[in-house]
Amino acid sequence: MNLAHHLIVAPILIPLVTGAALLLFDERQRTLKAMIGLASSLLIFAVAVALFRFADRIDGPEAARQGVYLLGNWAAPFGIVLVVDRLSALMLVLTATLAVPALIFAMARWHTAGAHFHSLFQFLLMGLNGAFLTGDLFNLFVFFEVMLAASYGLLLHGSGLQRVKAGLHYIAVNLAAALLFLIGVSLIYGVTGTLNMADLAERVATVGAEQRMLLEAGAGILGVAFLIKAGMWPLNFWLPPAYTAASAPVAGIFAIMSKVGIYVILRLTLLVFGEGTPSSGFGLHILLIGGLATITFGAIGVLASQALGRLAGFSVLVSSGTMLTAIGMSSGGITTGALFYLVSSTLTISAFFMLIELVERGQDAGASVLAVTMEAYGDADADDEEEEGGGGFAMPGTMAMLGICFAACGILLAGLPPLSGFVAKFAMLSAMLNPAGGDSAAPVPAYIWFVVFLIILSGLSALIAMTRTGIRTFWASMEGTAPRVLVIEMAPVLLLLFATMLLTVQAGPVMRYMDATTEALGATHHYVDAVTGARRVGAPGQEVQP
Amino acid sequence: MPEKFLLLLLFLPFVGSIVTALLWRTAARTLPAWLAGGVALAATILTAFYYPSVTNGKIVRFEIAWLPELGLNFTLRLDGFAWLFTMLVTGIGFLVVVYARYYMSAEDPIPRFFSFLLAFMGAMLGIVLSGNIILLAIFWELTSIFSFLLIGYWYHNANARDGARMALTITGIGGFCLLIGFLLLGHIVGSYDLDEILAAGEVIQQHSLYLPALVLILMGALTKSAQFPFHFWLPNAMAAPTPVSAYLHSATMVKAGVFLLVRLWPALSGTFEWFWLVGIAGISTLVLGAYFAIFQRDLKGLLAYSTISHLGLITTMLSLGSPLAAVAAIFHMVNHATFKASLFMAAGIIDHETGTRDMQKLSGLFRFMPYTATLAMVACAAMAGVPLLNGFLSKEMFFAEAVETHADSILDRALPYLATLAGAFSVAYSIRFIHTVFFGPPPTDIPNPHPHEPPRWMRFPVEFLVFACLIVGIVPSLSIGPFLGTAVISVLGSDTPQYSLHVWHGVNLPLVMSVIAMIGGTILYFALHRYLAHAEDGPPIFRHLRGQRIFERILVTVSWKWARWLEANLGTRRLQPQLRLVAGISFLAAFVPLYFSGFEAKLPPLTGVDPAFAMLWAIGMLSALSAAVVAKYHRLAALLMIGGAGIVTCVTFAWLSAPDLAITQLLVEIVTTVLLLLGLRWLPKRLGKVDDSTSFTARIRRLRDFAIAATCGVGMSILAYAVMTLPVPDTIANYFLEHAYTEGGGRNVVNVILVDFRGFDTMGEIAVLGIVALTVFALLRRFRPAVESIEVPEQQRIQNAYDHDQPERQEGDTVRDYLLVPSVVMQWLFPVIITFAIFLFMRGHDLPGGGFAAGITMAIAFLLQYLGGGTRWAEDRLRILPLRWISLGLLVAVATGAGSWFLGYPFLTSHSQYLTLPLIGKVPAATALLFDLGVFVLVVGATVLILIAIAHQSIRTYRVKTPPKPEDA
Amino acid sequence: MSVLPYPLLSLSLVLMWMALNSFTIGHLLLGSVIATFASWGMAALRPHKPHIRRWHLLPYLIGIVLIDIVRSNIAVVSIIVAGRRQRQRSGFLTIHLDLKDQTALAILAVIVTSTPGTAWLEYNSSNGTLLIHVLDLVDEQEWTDLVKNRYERLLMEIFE
Amino acid sequence: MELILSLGIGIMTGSGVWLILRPRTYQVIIGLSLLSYAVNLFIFGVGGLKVNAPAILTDGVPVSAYTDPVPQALVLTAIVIGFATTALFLVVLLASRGLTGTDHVDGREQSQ
Amino acid sequence: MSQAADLPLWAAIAVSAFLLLGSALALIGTIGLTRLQSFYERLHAPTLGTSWGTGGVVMASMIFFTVTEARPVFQEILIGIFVTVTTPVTLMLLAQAALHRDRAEANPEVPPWATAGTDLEKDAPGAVD
Amino acid sequence: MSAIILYYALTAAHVMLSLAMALALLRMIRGPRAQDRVLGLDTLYVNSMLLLLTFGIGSGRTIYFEAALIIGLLGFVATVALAKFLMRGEVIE
Ligand code: NA
Ligand code: NA
Repeated sequence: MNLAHHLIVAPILIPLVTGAALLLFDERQRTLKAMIGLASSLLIFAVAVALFRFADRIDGPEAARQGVYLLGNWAAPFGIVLVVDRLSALMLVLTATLAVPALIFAMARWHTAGAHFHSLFQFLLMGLNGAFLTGDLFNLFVFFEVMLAASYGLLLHGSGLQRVKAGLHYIAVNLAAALLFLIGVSLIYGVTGTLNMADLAERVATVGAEQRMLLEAGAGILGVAFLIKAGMWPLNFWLPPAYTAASAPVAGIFAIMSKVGIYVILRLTLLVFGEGTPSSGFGLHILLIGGLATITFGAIGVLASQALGRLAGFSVLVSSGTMLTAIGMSSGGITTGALFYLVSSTLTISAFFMLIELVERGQDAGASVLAVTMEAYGDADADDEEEEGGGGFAMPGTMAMLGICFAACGILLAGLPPLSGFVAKFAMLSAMLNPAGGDSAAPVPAYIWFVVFLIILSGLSALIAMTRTGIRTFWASMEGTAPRVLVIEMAPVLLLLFATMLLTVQAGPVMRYMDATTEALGATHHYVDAVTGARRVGAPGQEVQP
Repeated sequence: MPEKFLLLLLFLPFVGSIVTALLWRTAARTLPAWLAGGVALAATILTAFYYPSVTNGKIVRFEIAWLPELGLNFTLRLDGFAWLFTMLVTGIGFLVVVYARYYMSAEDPIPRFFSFLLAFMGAMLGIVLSGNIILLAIFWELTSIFSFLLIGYWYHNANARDGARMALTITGIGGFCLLIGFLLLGHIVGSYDLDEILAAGEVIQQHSLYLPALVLILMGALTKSAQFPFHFWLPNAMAAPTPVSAYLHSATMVKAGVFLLVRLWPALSGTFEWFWLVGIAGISTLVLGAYFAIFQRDLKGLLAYSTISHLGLITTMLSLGSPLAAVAAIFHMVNHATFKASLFMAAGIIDHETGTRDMQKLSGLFRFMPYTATLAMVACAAMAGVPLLNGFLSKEMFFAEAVETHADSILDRALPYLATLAGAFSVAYSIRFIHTVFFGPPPTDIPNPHPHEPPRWMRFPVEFLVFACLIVGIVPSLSIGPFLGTAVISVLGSDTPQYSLHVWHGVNLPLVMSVIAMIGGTILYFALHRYLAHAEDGPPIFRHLRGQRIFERILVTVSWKWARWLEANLGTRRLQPQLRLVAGISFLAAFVPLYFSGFEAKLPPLTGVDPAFAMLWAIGMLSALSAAVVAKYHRLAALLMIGGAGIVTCVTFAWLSAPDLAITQLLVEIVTTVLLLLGLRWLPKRLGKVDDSTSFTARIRRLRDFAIAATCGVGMSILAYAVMTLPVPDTIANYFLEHAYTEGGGRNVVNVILVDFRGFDTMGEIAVLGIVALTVFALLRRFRPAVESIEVPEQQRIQNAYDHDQPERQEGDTVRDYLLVPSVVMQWLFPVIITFAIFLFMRGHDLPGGGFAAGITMAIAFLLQYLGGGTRWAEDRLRILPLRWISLGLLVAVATGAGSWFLGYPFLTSHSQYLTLPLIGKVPAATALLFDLGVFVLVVGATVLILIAIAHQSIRTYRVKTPPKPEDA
Repeated sequence: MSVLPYPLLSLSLVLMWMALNSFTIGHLLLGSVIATFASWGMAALRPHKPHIRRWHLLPYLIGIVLIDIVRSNIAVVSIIVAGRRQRQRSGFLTIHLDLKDQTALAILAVIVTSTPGTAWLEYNSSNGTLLIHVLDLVDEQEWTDLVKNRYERLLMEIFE
Repeated sequence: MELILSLGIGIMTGSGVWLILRPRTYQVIIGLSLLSYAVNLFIFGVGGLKVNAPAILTDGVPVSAYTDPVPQALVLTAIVIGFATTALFLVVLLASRGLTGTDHVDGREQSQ
Repeated sequence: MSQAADLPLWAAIAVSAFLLLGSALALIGTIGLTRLQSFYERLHAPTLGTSWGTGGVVMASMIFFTVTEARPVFQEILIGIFVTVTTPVTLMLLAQAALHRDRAEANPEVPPWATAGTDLEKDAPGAVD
Repeated sequence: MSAIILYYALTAAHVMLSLAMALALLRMIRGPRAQDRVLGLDTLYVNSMLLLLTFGIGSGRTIYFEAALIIGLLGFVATVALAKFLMRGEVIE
């Protein structure tokens, strides 16, 4: 047990400790709190990168076991395990990549709009990281709840009519989802007698027919809970209003939240209902059909959106729908492309949410929304007065920068070249139409045409909507009213967009990582072996007990 | 030339673009132009040096691995045809830059213009140089994007915005189709590499996906080249600055479509489908474009439709599938680029000098600008196909091909006539251009009544291009000949036909057709002359059938009206339908698998029913049902009812041997009741009948909800019964039962699970509680009660009034008397409850209890003091800092967990042993107890914070709501 | 603040602790520590501190209350079981109290209310009147005597 | 036992579902409370029902005699989280009521 | 009921008797709660359960565990004490609330607001609000 | 013999206490006024406490004691809050 091994639990503990410690400081010491929060986020990022590099080197069972952390030194399946593999490491890095810019963005003004922003932000990171790392079904529930609880707080951060209205729906639906989660988990436990995912994968094979029905019923209910989170139509109507109402940096980090549902679905369908298991392919049709419906609804919503915020909200749905469809098609190549798409679209949507606030700041509507928030907030307590310009310098060339960023977001959302949105779409479409090996004789199934059509259509709707709103915003109305945008507000957006550019340029290596991820996901027995084979400290065959 | 210089060639414009963009604040107008010109010229020269490397079918290839697994590499490929096009793109690009230097006015943001222009040039070069079709598609879309930006350059002008959007939408759709077409090509061939695709013509054409691939690729090509019926975006793109029109919309971008047809000609052409699809599009565009051009009032409109028509001509030639026609097509691409670019520039000069492009206003400009007029006339002649000019040569080749039979059909046979007709039209609009603009009386109604010749260097590009028209027209084989040959060989390879580039081929059928077209066109023009001088814009018959308007209408209808309707009807913004869906879908998710697995709900035997348990649950069910019934109008009753359901739940837990659950549920029950009561204070007092509950729809709605609720209830019953009666699997619980005492050091297995085996869950759980407390606190800081709730409750007003009226009483006496006795009891209970909380905490590991239960108990002790004494009284005496407690609790829990690191164990590893203390005896001393202490501390803090935060609302004073003042950001 | 602000309370808490756990020396010690802490908590509330002058009368009080409760249990059971056949006369009764000590009042309230058949309703501190409700109000004076002579006098002796 | 408890769970679920489909926020929160009882009992039930089983490890008692402690631990976590979310929902509905002036779940009265 | 078999007969009888006494009193109390006519009458009913109802069951429990565990068990007494102390608080608060509501609604069944009074010194409790 | 006596006594106690709880619920449902319902709930609490104590006797285990003690010591808090709400319209002032 070397020191590095403990890094696995760090992405959960760092934000927890930071979030808790920040409560000890007075609300007025915002700058200090922000700095601590930022330092913590950067540290999480560094840890995530280290874990990512570790995960990338995993080959063979011994390395895979090194990625398993036995909490409390209890062997799986009895204790709770954390598992770092390529997929979880990827999600960790993605989360941290969103967190740092969102936090920087918030430091300009938003963190003053309510109490305990920084603690809640850290707790959200804790929930996200925990959900990605855990290898235990009930622990997943707990981290879902941590994440949701923090997201409730962050969504309502800044208060105001819209947020509270949207928040009420968001919370109501997610509470229902939490109950479903519990029912599903307990059913699965009742049938299999385990909560550990790897153990579950093993036990599923031995479950008798009578019990299997209940297992599948449990999985179905659990699936609904995840699909609510992932935003599948028709369980997703809460999502656009909630994301739209959230303050910009919050929406920026929320971009990853719907992906948690996707992540879990991806992991569990492959692990528990993967190839070779008795219930193989369970629910895939639902994912495919639901995914397509979600893309359609998302694309329609994108077109129907007048406000940029809603447009972005529906873009989240398009992204989710695409992912669900890809998972539902259950082919290695498509999954690889979909993972690339996941990263790309998450970065895009995050950047876009933050950008929207800056863009709308120049418009009357946006300004008054902000004014209302500030009024609502500044009114209760004198100590929360906005520290104007506390963050730094106004951005030079604001309009040009905003325009470029907006165009970049539009290009990314529409999946146009040259940014990563195109590469992602190409990778998926290419895998659908041109499965590896290029067996040209094989006919393309009809449903694939439909998928291709919808994916293209969603890009087109983004293109139309983005040009429409972009023209209205930048060309038709913003003449001469350049908003005051601080460097620390612009930089996060640029940082995220730069990440998409990096993703494009480094598409080769990234895609190879995704390919390895897909392969690892498919090799269920490796995962199971890693988890069940991980040894307790002090157990035979391990280093000497200290 | 080394291959890698191709990269330089490609990136030079992009780098130039970025550098130019960085000049956004410089005052100098010329610097960006110099920079752009320099880049263009350098690119031209660089290209020129590549010529020797591409002659005789040689190919320069340069490849960087990008996404090799998916067959997408950064492959650049220069052959003769690409070279010719590269020269066109860079050379004309240079001329346009020079022209634009003078055309753009000082008020325009010059750097942005040149930046976009250079970026476009790079994208265009990318199309030309791509050796991988996906890469080509990438640059293809890029040209659309930069074209959009350039058309919308003067975005304050609504036409520019609309034109830009339309162009992007159409070409964007085309681009998406093209991408899919290419993916299909890749599917067929097994590679996206251009060379491999070109070599696989037979495979492609015999594949079942050939037609879909062809259609999709043609969608891309035809939209880009503004072919019928996608032509209408081009005239609307004329809102762009004229240099843009000259460059993008005549010489280069619109040529991308036909370039692609030529590029893929070896792989795709020669089939029946190709002939029909490409042919119909080409011929209809050729004729209709020319026809429409005649009736344009706008100079640039005329040129735009003329461009459409000429592109149709090229498309038509490519449709024929004959190598000779392909040669003619390539030749005409070059020719059209030269004369059309020069004409656009001339039109720009005219516009620049006179302030208008309306041909009904322009007249007799020859006398003001004879030199420009002459140049324009020569270019017009080339456009009309007058001998000794380049247009004539390619047109003759076209006529020659038109009379040949290719794919015998009505289309093939009609082609000579249609070609001649289009030729006549083109003569007519060419004459119109010259005649109306340069001849006749001086203009009377133009914004700038004193036009004159443009600056020397503004005219230079026109001169250069017109000169090229002449040279090529007079000595074709000496000028363009070798280059054309190189290009043709690279496309056609061994199929390259014999062709001659001579002005005079003797009197043959094509020449006769030309003559007919000349005469016919002249007659047509003069017949229409008077009509055109006053007619409204647009061609007769088709005037009202404008693609643009149809497009706009469709776009608005589909992408806005339908979308909004669909969004509203496929989704909802209301909560109830959402929850209905969640409930319904959850039921389906559980029972569809059960149904398909043949699940049967067996009727359970009615034996062994304990009457007391049945009675207990009769109470539970009745409570639940009553709560459901009364929750709307009798809130307090509903609260009591769920209290009843709660107590039944507690007793059930106890009955079924789960004392820990009973305790916890009970404590939570108590706190929740107080919590909801605290909330009730702020809800509207009593509802009037808010909705018409007797209406038919309301009844239907309730019936539906009842059905959903009943279904879910029945479903849950079935599931619960099924899972409860399942044979117990080999669960992980056995391990816990076996090891809780030996390794976890506790006899209360539930507690050992909570603080040790699954302590991580508990850590997360307390985090949730802490987070929620924070959220509650934060939200309540912004809390504004509804106006009618701000007032003191009615009871208090009555009691205060009574106190006020009695001489011996003071306000508040009633409540003081009311709580006189209870508060004494509550105070004395305070230390008792604290002791009890400690008791619960200490024994948790071995017996029912634990940190959570103890924490809630402690919180209740505090709560009781608030209840008895009021907020101010309690806070005057008890300094509770709940935030600190929350923080401390979390930190203690984490620190306990992290302590095991120092012993080399994973997080949360517990160490337990029984210490034997003197007198006290064996005491459990597990580190888990310390962890539980963290739980305890946090639970106290969070619970108190939540309750107190709400309670504090009663003593806050609320300012009357003021309308928000606008605040400048 | 003294270390043991409420010795009687602390003693009771120690007894409570030992009743909850076990009567061992260890728990006596542990219980003392905890009781001390808890009584500090009590001290923080700064409650009205009663002065018990004649605490030896307390057991006597408890004794008579227990007997009364048994008696009234029987009375009330008979009323309920008899049901409507025997219409009971319930009613309100106002009694003037001389007792002022808050703790003593609390004890009186507990006694009155714990006893089935009588319920403490309202005490008016401005004039010292107490309103009680009696389930079987045959003779008002009998009930007034019960409260005044049997309980209040004893309590006044103990506390004042 | 099983039969009665499952019926009870069903009734609680049905009542809860009915309530969360109602338009008033207070009805929804009462419904969520009922649902959380039902779900807690359900989780508890998957471990199998045992009357008079020892709740605390006692020497000499076979493992099979105990109730399954895992669902109990899960229920405890669920109770805590349920309490937290109820509190949160309550505060949000209060805030919504304060800002919108109505206690309708959509923040405005439906004319429908 | 493993220990029950070890119970001496006298203890079993005593336990049973107290148990039945307590339960019966509790039941009669609730019968009173349902049958008595006015709220103020009903107020008396639950005290049966909280006085000797609780007492009976507590005694039963104490005897039972004292005998089975062969040591004095007193913890149930605490329940008795707590119930005795807390129930009056509940009942008097509830009764007074009812009284005030009835007076506010001018219900003739209840005594009206006290209007006369002597100038007695105020002995204000903690409630300052 | 002891076991049989105790068994019948316990069963009778269970039934009586359950019945008592049912009657208390009846009062909660019937009202007619809020204070009646609260009184019903309080009675329900006390009766369930007694029920828990009888479980303890039935099982011979003391683990039910805490739950009963909690009702005895803290159960009144909810009722007090309810009563105060009725009296003052506000739980904590
Ligand atoms: Na415990
Ligand atoms: Na009484």
